[in-house]
Amino acid sequence: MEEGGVNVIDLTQGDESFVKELIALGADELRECIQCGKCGATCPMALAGLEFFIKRIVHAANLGLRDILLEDSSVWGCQSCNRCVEICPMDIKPYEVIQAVRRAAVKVEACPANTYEGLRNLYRFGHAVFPKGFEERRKKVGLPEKPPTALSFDEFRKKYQELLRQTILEEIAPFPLD
Amino acid sequence: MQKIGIFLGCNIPFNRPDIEYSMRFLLKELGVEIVELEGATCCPAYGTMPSLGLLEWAVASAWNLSIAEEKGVDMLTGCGSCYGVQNEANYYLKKHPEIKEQVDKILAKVGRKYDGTVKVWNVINFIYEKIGLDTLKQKIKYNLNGLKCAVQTGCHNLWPSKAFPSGEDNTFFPKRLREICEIMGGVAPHYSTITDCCGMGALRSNAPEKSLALFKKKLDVIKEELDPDLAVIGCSSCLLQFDAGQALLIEQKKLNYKIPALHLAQLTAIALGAEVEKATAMASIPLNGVITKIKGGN
Amino acid sequence: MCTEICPARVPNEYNFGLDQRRAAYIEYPQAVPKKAVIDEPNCLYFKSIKKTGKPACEICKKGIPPKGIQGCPADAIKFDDKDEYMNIRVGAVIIATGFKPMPKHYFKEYSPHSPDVITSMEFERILSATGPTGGELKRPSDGTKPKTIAMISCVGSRDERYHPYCSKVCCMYMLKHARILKEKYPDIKLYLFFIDVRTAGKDFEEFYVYTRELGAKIIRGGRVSSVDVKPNGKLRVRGFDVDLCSPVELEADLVVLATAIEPPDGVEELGSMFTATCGREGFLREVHTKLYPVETQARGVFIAGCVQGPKDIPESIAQARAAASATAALVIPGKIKFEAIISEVDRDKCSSCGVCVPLCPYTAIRIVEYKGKEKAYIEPALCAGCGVCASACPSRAITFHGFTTDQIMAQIEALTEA
Amino acid sequence: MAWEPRLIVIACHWCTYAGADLAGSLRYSYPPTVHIVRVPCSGRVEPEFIAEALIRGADGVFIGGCHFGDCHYKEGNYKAIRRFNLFKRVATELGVEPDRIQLEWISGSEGKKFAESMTAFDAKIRELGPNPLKGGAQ
Repeated sequence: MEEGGVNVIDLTQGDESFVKELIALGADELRECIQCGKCGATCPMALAGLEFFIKRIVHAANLGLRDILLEDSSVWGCQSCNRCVEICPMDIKPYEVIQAVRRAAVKVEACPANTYEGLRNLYRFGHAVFPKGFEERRKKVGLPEKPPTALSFDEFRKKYQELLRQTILEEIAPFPLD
Repeated sequence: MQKIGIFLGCNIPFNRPDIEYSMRFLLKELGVEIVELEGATCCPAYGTMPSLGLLEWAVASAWNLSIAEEKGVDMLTGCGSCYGVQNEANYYLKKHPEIKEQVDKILAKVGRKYDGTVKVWNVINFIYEKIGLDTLKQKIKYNLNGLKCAVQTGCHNLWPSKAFPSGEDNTFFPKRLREICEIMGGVAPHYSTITDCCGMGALRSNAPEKSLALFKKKLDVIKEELDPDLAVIGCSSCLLQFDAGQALLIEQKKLNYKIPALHLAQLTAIALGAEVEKATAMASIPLNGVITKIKGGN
Repeated sequence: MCTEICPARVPNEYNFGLDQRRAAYIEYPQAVPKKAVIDEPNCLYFKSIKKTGKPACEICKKGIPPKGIQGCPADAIKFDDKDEYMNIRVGAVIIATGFKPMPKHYFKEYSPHSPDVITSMEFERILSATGPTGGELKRPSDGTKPKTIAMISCVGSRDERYHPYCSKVCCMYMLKHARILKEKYPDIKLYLFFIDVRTAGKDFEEFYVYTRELGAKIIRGGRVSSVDVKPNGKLRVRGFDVDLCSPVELEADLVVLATAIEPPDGVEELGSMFTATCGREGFLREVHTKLYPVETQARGVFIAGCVQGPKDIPESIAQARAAASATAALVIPGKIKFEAIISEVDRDKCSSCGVCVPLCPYTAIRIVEYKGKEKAYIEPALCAGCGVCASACPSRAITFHGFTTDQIMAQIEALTEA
Repeated sequence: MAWEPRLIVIACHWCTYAGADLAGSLRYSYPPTVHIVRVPCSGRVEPEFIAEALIRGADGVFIGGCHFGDCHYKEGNYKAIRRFNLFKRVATELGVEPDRIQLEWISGSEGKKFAESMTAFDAKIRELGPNPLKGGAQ
């Protein structure tokens, strides 16, 4: 929105190559959306009052409005609840559209900082969620300090890191992969 | 003897090890052999590898699935997201042979392979289908004594049902968790927001105020329609919202009532005689009343 | 008389099981002919005969004299009458089997287990003076009069999982229901959830505007996401309102689903009996959408009404009259002309191998006796001129007039000359 | 004179032939190497037609029919594809590359597709070069 309150979206900004990019990134049924609105009332993002939620995201994606989608961080508030996928009458898998927008955003580093935090943790420890003080909590219930996951096994963790380096993470990670 | 690979994920071992304790306890009591999935990682969470690409998602999940396959077991998760992510990955691998081919290549580079034989279970479906309600009823030591439960299955345990090997007959009218609570002697009525999202997850990380407001709306309906003794949760993420999130709302003076919350694994473990201190070690909302009611009845 | 004294009760199919009828019954109030029939599987007379060999009930025939109840005064009840199949030779057939409304159980997100979630067809019966409530507006669950009603369009239509097509008539009949309700009960709160309001047709848009004037609330861009039952029996309806640009919800006493129009059961089998084909959606297919709208691939077989696709009453009538005219044009002259471009068997060449018989999509080829031998014969009135048989005949005994092998070969020769 | 391919297109009356007609009315251009033979249905195409065309030196034979479910005669196109697949195997025996024959479904509304298919077929045949059978069967 422009300073001073002018709020007009220029439709000719719409870029068809962005639509194609999203389709290639997993939103393969995107164009079939008839905007029936069924996802609009079931989406936690809509119910919680995020500016951009599933119905609008799908429509903006179809119009190719790249800047609007990448500037707004709403897609990163998607709960992945998949209720939209369950009820979508046109089977466009709306959640896949969200994921496609995220995938496009990551490529141009248009994602919130905590996205990288999760990825960094995943890469370093094998766990995206890695809160401090877990050793104490585990001891309290009589469990070993570390769970028997990749965290306890260096050789597995190294292999897992090698695995992750085979993916696009290698290109986009803003942290060292060693 | 039944065997199952226990898949821990992240929140359970690090934030809520009391659920891990409970899962281990209940499997032992139900006579299921636990197989450790050594080297398993994050499922990976929806906001991480799945948000980078379909191949990224499939590769990272296939890592975990291949570990279970190597051990010749299915997988049991206590977290809805782990259940959803890995089932979906399994589904994609079946549906997209071209991705499977790429995944196979990458796995081979790190000396692994995955043939697609592993089935991923959550605690609800595992108890419902693999243990059976009658067996559970016979084995419990403590009856719930009419404890009124508000159940929360969790979105990722329900949808997208197409990608899941088994589940509810009507995913908009879930009954399994209610039936489990009722077979243990509780009362678990339906309520109108039973399938509503609790607000935990990416919304909580990126818009915490909105997430908690959404959660409060759901809690208010539960309070108004059921006024339960306990919330019984099928997903560890939802439990974090129901327990720690609720405590936060109370701290912010936005909530003037309390609904104690337990993961299904915790409740079942307690009914099977687990040490209450361990099974509920991390709970923020006091559970005294609930425990007294369960224990007092025997 | 019999329809009132018969003691057997059966769910009334015509009212979608919302009330009960007797085993002696008249199918529906406007039935033609308006005559009572006995529903044999449910009749106590037949049930008891089957079980014990003795009739336990003949009330419709004899009445209950001690109670002063008289049996059929016309003595028209004949228990020994049997269903009969009749063979009739006809020159043409019009298939007009109508449609079937989708039942609600498919739509799990709309709480189909609640008796207060009903389909529009059921609602139509509830609104009808001859319906299960005698025309009084009552909730199926507790018989109370609903104060708030939500109607949902496109349930199963415009839906890839069920029927991708638009059922065409729902927008208008929802408005009709709204109008009936609002005229009769102005205090009722009425919300109509549409994706789009499709009112193409003469005077339809005016009808729409008039319904709005009556106070029915129209919510657009709002396919409803969920209907949840509250413990107090009310239904929470959640949808999206594209005009408010916001999710919306309301508490309704009754929810009406405008479920899709489906082809009736067995229409495919019926079609293949006549060698008429079904389209992708399962409706019988016309030869040409614009030019031959009532003709099927099978000559002499015509279609009219919803068996060809969803349509409203004026359109069904127009099509029915067209089909009747087409039938008359075919049958009344007493003789038919057949096309020149058809296949013919040279029976002296035919080796009786029979390859052509199953290939013909029109069952026009039969094996008949010729000079003491079995030979193929093509019925010229049935042949549509595709030439499949001519291409397949190993003896080259079939000539396809207009596109003979020689003619086509000559063309190929001419075109390949250097 | 440089070699120009000679393409025989056997088109069904209801779909591909109508598609060719539409391509004409919409002014889509396609190569002049295309020569069309009209048949009522792709099910009318005898394998001998293809063989004869190839033996007589046609550089490519293209058969056009209706999409599945659209056949005017209900199922002629299913019969066509079965015969076509069999004939493709025979083509090698005949001494021609199976790529010289092609079967495609082009509806009456696909004028553009007709023109595109013809252009693509022409290009493909140019790449393959002249029919080895040219000048009579060997």
